[in-house]
Amino acid sequence: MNILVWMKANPLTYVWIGSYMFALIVFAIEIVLVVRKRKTTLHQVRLMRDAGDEE
Amino acid sequence: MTINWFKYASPTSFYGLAGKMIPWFAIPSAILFVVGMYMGFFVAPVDAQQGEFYRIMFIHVPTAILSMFFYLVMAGYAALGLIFNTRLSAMMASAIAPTGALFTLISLWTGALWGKPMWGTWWIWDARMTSQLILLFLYLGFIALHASIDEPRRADRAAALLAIVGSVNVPIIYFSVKWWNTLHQGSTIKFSGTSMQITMQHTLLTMTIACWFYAIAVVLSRVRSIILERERKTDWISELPEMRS
Amino acid sequence: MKKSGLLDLLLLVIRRDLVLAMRRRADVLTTLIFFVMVVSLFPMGVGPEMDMLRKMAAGVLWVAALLASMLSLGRLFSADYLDGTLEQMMLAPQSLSVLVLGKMVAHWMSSGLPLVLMAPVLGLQFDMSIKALGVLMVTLLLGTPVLSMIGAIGAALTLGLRGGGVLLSLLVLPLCIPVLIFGTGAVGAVTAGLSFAPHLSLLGAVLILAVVFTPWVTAQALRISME
Amino acid sequence: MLEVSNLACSRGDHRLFSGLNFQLHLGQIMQVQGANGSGKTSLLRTLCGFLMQDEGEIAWRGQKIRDLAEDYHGEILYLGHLNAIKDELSALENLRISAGLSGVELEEKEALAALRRLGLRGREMLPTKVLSQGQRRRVALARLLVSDAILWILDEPLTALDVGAVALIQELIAEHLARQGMVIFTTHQPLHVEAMEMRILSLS
Repeated sequence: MNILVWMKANPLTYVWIGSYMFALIVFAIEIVLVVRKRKTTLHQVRLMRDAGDEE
Repeated sequence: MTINWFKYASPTSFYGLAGKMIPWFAIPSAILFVVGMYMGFFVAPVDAQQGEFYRIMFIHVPTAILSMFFYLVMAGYAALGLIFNTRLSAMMASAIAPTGALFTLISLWTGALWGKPMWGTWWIWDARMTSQLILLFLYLGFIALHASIDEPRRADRAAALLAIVGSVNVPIIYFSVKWWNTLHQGSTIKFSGTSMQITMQHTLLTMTIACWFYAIAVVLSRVRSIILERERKTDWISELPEMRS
Repeated sequence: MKKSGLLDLLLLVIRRDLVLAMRRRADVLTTLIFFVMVVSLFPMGVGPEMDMLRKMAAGVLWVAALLASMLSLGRLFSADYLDGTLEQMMLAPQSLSVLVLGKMVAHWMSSGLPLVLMAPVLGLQFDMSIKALGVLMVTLLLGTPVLSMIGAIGAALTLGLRGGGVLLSLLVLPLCIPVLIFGTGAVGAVTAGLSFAPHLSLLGAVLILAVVFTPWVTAQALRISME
Repeated sequence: MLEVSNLACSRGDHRLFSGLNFQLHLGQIMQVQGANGSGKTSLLRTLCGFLMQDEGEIAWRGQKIRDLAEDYHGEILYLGHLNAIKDELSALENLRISAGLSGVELEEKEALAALRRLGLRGREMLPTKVLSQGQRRRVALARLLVSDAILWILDEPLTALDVGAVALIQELIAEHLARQGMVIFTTHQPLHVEAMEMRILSLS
């Protein structure tokens, strides 16, 4: 199994890519999602407010 | 004499406070991450038994601890929301859930990564890993229930009740899984020498705090969006600077 | 017209639900048939070697019992919610938890109990020893009420939601895992010749915990859902 | 007896009504009027304790209904849009069970008398799914005869009823008021009770 062979050969890169990089990517995705959610919510609320005048 | 800390329990004032607090958590979290990772890779010594692979621990253990901790914090906010009927705590609970679920996911993934060099298989039915998996199901259950109820008030209260029932069950599940697991196979992760080496503990601590601050920053910004969404009918929204842009 | 007490109300609700279950015998049978079908599917998937099946028997039967009771939980409150009887129950002068307990017992008797009675027949399919079958029945007897009770919480929370059935299982299954572990553990212990007493006592403990807490939690969930 | 002070209710985030104040005493009847969607049903459901009000208090004999909970429930009877009867059960079984649920042990004799008074003679034993909509509504209304609740909360009791049944319901309400009962109801058809001053509560 070449994964096992490669892993034993350079453990640091394995550890780096496998866990740290993965965690950072997940954090990055979460940050992007939260920022986008904020933008869409602001946009929606603005739409609601403009449309909401007739209430 | 009303206790003034209730002042921040109202969404309007909490919105501003949360806005100011986010950078105070985001920047230290970034710094601590860099320091933690540097220490994790270069400062912490090579473990006699596991060689370099044990460094995965510096991500796996903090996320595992925090995922469990966030579930209890979420259940706490949920209980507050149910008892005191404060909308803000219910919003906090639904803001924490996605971050908690992601932390569980990261801890499961890094746990599998760690399993491969140790036992040659990606997934082992170890007590902690199985409990993490069940914790992920509990998180997903909370999010799914909250998402499938249209009316926000009922969604908050129903999901809150589920979180409380879930948090009561977490210890029972944890005990029964550990009990079930020791029947099949002894405990797994062992460290050479008596306790962890000092620098390892420092790294672990920095990484945990880094992840914690990161989570607080993300949860605060998510709760701000939820407040905006829920309070769109109220008038204080229109004075907000970002509304005019 | 004499005032009816708490116990009379409990018995009334149980009798009512059982009469209803008998009038719609199809629902009871579908749960049972589903249980039998799921159990019989496994040998086809896993292959007919008897020693493999004997080892898996307890797990298969327990998981099938879990799924079968999830299936029948959907109609625990939804029928009463749709025709308005649930509203009247919430306006009963007795505490709602007692009524909910009555419904749970009735649901268990119409869905859990048949599973327990059917288990030995299916156990023979997996060539389980008589002792193992006996212990399996006892664990199912202790475990299926807990499934109905925890399931009732999920049924109350997902009342009137469109994706109700699947969502209910997603909420409830993680909470039933301890019961599954203790149930299958007991049968595993007896086949390995060890004592199964600790497993049963733990199962009993979980059952008592469920009897004490779930009615009240379900009543709260109903109040939340009925708003 | 029933005291509502500064009551405000909303559905979702839409405010239905606010600042509602009224009192209802023994022997009085009140009709809740308002356009569709003005919150009539929500008001009645709030009086039953199903809905949480945003502001204001509802007091029964001077105590908040939230604190009274089950004792309060023992003294009210709510009739909503739904008939609250099971289709698989017969009219008799339905009546005895709903009476039992409201805390009253009912003999068969009394149940049959109630059903017959509502014009269901000969149909007491049939499963209600075979009955017509009007007959099913009569089975639901039979509860009024056997209940000893003081406060009746009726949400459009006259729907799907023929002229004979409407007269009968008015008669029942009159008897209830004579026994110092109280009634609060909404209706789309005219409902008048002889020699009784009809109080009107309008939800603007």
